[in-house]
Amino acid sequence: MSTTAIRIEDVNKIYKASDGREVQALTHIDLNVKKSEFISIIGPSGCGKSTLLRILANLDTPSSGSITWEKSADNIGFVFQDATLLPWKTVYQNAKFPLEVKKLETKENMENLDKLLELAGLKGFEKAYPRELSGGMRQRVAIVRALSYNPDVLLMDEPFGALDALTRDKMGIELLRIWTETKKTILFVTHSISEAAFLSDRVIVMSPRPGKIDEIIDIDLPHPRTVEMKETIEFVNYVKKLREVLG
Amino acid sequence: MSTTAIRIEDVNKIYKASDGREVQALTHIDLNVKKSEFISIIGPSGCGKSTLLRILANLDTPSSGSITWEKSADNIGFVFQDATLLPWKTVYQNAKFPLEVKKLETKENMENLDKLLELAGLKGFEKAYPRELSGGMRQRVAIVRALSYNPDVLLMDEPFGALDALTRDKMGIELLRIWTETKKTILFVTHSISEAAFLSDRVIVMSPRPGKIDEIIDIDLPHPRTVEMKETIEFVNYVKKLREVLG
Amino acid sequence: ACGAKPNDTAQTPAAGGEKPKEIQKVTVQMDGAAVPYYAPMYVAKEQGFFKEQGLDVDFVYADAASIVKNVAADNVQFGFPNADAVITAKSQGIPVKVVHTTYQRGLGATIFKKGKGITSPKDLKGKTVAVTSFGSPNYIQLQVLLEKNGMNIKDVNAKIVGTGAIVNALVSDEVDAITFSMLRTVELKNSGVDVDEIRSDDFLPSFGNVVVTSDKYLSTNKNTVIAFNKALNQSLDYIIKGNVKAAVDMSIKKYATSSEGKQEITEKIFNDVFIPYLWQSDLTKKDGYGAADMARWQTSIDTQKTFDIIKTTFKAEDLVVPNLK
Amino acid sequence: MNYFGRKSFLVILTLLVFVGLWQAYVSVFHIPVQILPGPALFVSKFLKILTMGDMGTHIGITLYEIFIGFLIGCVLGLLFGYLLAKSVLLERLFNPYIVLVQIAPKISIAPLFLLWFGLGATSKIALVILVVFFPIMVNTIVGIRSVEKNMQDLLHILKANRWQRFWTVEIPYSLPSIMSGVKVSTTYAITGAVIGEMIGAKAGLGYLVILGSETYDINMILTAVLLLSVIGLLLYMLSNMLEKRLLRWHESQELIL
Amino acid sequence: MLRLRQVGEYLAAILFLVLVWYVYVVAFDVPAFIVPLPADVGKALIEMFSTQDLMHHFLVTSGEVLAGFVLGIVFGYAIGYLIGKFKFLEDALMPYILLAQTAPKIALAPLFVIWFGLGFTSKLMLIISMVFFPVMLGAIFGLKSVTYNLKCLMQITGLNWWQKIVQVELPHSLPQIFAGLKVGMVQAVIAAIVAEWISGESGLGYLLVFNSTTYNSPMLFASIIYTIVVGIIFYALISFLENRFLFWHDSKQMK
Ligand SMILES: Nc1ncnc2c1ncn2[C@@H]1O[C@H](COP(=O)(O)OP(=O)(O)OP(=O)(O)O)[C@@H](O)[C@H]1O
Ligand SMILES: Nc1ncnc2c1ncn2[C@@H]1O[C@H](COP(=O)(O)OP(=O)(O)OP(=O)(O)O)[C@@H](O)[C@H]1O
Ligand SMILES: Cc1ncc(C[n+]2csc(CCO)c2C)c(N)n1
Ligand SMILES: [Mg+2]
Ligand SMILES: [Mg+2]
Repeated sequence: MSTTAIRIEDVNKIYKASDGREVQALTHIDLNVKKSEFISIIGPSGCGKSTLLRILANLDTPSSGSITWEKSADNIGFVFQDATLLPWKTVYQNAKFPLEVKKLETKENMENLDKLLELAGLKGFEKAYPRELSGGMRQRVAIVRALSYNPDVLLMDEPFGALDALTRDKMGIELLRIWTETKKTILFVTHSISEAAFLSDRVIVMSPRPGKIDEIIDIDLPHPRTVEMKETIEFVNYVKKLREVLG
Repeated sequence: MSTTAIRIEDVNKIYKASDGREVQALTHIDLNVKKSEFISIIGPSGCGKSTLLRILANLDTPSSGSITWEKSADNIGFVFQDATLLPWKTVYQNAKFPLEVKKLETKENMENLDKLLELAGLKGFEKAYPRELSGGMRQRVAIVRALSYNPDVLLMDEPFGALDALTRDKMGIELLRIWTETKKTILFVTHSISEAAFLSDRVIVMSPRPGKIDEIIDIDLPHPRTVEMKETIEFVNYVKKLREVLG
Repeated sequence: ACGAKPNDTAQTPAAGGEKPKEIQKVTVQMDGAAVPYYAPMYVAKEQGFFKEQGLDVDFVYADAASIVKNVAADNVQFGFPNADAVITAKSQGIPVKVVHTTYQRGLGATIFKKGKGITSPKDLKGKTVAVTSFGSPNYIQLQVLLEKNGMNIKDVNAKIVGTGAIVNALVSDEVDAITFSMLRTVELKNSGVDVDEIRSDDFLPSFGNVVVTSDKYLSTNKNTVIAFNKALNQSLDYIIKGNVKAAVDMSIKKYATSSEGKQEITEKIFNDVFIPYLWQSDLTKKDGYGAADMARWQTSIDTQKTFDIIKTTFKAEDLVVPNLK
Repeated sequence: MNYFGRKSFLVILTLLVFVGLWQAYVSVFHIPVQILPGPALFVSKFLKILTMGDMGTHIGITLYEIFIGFLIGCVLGLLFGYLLAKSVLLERLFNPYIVLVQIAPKISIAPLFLLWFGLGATSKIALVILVVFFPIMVNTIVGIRSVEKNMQDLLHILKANRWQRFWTVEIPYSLPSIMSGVKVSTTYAITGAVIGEMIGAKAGLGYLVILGSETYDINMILTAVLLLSVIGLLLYMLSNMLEKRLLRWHESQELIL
Repeated sequence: MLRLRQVGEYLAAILFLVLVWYVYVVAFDVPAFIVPLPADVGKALIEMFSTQDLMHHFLVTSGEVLAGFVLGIVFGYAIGYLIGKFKFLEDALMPYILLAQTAPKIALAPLFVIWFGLGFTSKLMLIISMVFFPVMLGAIFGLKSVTYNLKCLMQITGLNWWQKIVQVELPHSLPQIFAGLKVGMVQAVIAAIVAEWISGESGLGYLLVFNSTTYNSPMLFASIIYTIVVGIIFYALISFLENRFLFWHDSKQMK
């Protein structure tokens, strides 16, 4: 269970802004992501979280350093910071889109899709168009879409950002369940410290200008996690510790 | 201090979706918003928070019911759920945009703008274009923009959604300071229960399908609020109560 | 040299001396569009004169300069442009030959509205006169006209108005006179515009439409050319010998359908202008239709040189092949 | 009145106002019929010319040239637009030629087309293709390049193949832009065919324009032009219908506030 | 620097074209009256350039195109804006605007001369009529594609109509308008040439007719090339403005 899934070695990213300024978005990032690990990334706005995820997904190239995928970088899922839905497709069509593209419209997958939509509270809205959805609903469609094809690795950029506390908790627990069942490797950017502590095996704390990893904190809470654990002293201590590291 | 700023009487909103379904987004909304009051609105995703704010801002019309503005609905500020920046303008130009439009580029306002940008942690990024910003940074520009012209009423739709916990706290306190100094009326949609309790005079709890007001809870904490208050028993009780009402 | 050659059969050399046995498809490209004035061509086809000569003739239309180029490029076998355009082309080394001087005289005329105080060439002084281009034969005609009357081009206000608009410029009083085709005079009169003309041919010998073919085609298909001329002459003879009405009616019915209702005026023009003045001359009485007055041709060529329209002069014999029968 | 009633009313009203102004202009300023016929005269001439024996041939030939040329031009424009939008190398390689050919005033190279492609329909179709191609291509490039960055990333993540990208995202995203190119092209297609026919032909509406010019028959010119406009309008409406069908989702279909 | 590279690419492309042209003429023995040799056209180009005359014709045509272009843009945007804003105008006018637009203006050129006189006006009208439509479509399209959120922002911020245009709607329409301008520009040059062809004593269109009717092939080709040069100048101008104003657009983000 502790084989490496992704090896990130001394990754740097420098953006050249239009006015000539250089922005050091990432500096000396070293990280081994283990297979089936749930990693959360937290850190202040602009510290390079999105940049790191984008580089891992090969959507952007690092200025220097290397990314090694142990198996293959092929079957990954990505949830963007904003939903990024196709405006001319309905909720259902948007969610099904990857299955269509990948020609994976098996009976099993379609049933799974229905289940996911149900879990995300989108039942009854299958035929709605994105512009007819609330912000949170749009984001839930994007999450269902990323889960629909059961990718090995999930990269999620603030997937729960537009969700209310309750839905957020529910979706978190659901994500954990899926993770336990399917042994996915998950990298999860969030702004919520307690969410990070609750969901992950490890929390990576980043700080900005230049964007770097400040600390990596192992969360040694047992699985499966339950809502009650949030009341335990260990959990509260983890949260406290993370808050301290953050600033 | 307790004159009415906005009177909302039996407002209903029914959307007709493209597939013919009718969505009851708001039903029997009654609310008196007092002048210089800070009201937070919480509720699950899709319960009509954005819709209510949009109707107040006259961006949408209610299907029935009436909205009465005591003074005038003219000088309002709105922060959208997504930043909605003009891609061809820099951070500074986007932030300055309302001042330019309203021909309010006085020395005082410009200095104030600089201060706001500084407070929002955008110093050094004035010349950057939206596409060169992180998600949180974009949203901070939008907040600065809404504050730049010192509107009487501020309608904010999850303004801190894309912000990390620390920045979020900081911006919250800043918003409170501005509110105390300038006596604005603020309607604030948020997903964070503790944020709602910490910032507001009253918290409106909504529930979906059909979207309605479940309860209105007065927060009787003294002003000015300080971070330490979050540790007080009263505060924790308010949070607990809100969580209960939410379900 | 060019992509499409519509009539490949035309390339097959006919056996010398003998009438070609099989029917040859040829295309003749004519100036402008289908008007009843091209009756000799239409009659030759409809009365079967072309067919008797073993020809199946097709008609297409374009402006004179394009016609000459298409003929030289073998896109079409025959052309029926204005002689002045052919002279200009020849001076630029374009390998074409005139094989039938169909119109014995020039069509050019300076046309003006009556009541504008113009009665004789002298009255043109100070007036605005339009020509289609500074490179056009009309322009030479105007210059010669003025010089023969003791003036020069500076004495009038010469304007350029393209073929498509020049007559309308006269009608709408944008200009006082135009130097253009004399056929317009009759048409304008007929449509109620009171105009008069000074014919250019009286000062400067020229020719209207003539049959041209390329050097190459003439040398390889001489018999076809002769056959074409024979049919055309037969047709001219048929019309002149009492069949004007039939020719006009048929042409309008089958070809120039847009001239419907103009049968009468066209007949009048044929009787007044084409038969006595254009298709026949003293020379044709002697040598037959399409005969070439080489001296007149030479004068025409030399005048173009004199007025600098063409850079080099050449012998009429190099362009015109007389008596191809 | 319902929407369509109101719309028809406005359209007819505009027509009446226009005809009224036309008649007034002609009568008040005593405009000669050779310069501008009055509306009544024009209509009677129009009907007469329309019932002329070979009118069907003229319209048919022009329609044929326009349709074939338009179709081929659209396909080529889309194809090249796509290739050039996707490949910076191809764009750099081909752009100079495309720009040069495009900028060259078609009217001056049209005679060459007739010399090269002969006097039949082929040369006119070639001209139509030439003029239709560029607007479609330019608009396709603009459209495809303006696919949201995030959406491009999503496709990358999903390992969508070229065809899937093209069909499921790039085409829908660029449709508004492509369709405005198509609309512009409909009018240019007409111009292309007409230029070709004006330069050398024996039939077609462009030929009728020349015939009208040669016989100083302004009614013939106006008739040919009006018929051409109607063909253009039909083509345009066809593209519009297509657009409406294809773009139901687009925000421009929503009511403006 | 980038400019320089682009100029280099264009020069290379032109050189290649000339080579193909030369090989074609020589290999197929094409007569000069159809396609003259590049060298002869080169001579004609230089000859025309070295006489004062060319500059005059060149400037006349460019001036007409520029004037018609500017007016066409102004009218096109104004009408497009009104139609985009007022539904009843769209309903009442659109069918006729479309009809007028699809009318082949080239065929109407002789009538334009009759209606608007032999002078500058008829030329200007012809050019305007060509540029007008693509710009108008761009304006309408841009207006309609302003996103819902942006419309809200405009209303909240309280923009007046002029500010809406300048601050949001026009910038938003620019990608479309520039696409339209690139197409319209070509049409404008054609219009100028046709207009000069029909009436006029100067301009490149006049040179075209003159050299065509006098069968001066090298000069004719040289005239065509000069018309292309006018086109290139305007195209470059538009591209320059496009890069200047559209730097922010997604379509410019590819390296
Ligand atoms: N234009 C529209 N057409 C049809 N239905 C709509 C439209 N806009 C919103 N709705 C529906 O109205 C309901 C309320 O939407 P609203 O955006 O107000 O929710 P919200 O409380 O802001 O949710 P969130 O927290 O997710 O942003 C939702 O069920 C949504 O599907
Ligand atoms: N295309 C770009 N050009 C220039 N600078 C950029 C670009 N993209 C990102 N940056 C800069 O890189 C830094 C890191 O951005 P990134 O989006 O990774 O932050 P983040 O951690 O995701 O922030 P947030 O929580 O606000 O989303 C920021 O300072 C941003 O301004
Ligand atoms: C664009 C254009 N060019 C030439 C002609 C035809 N044309 C050339 S000379 C002349 C007068 C002699 O009859 C005519 C009619 C045309 N119609 N349209
Ligand atoms: Mg981010
Ligand atoms: Mg909302």
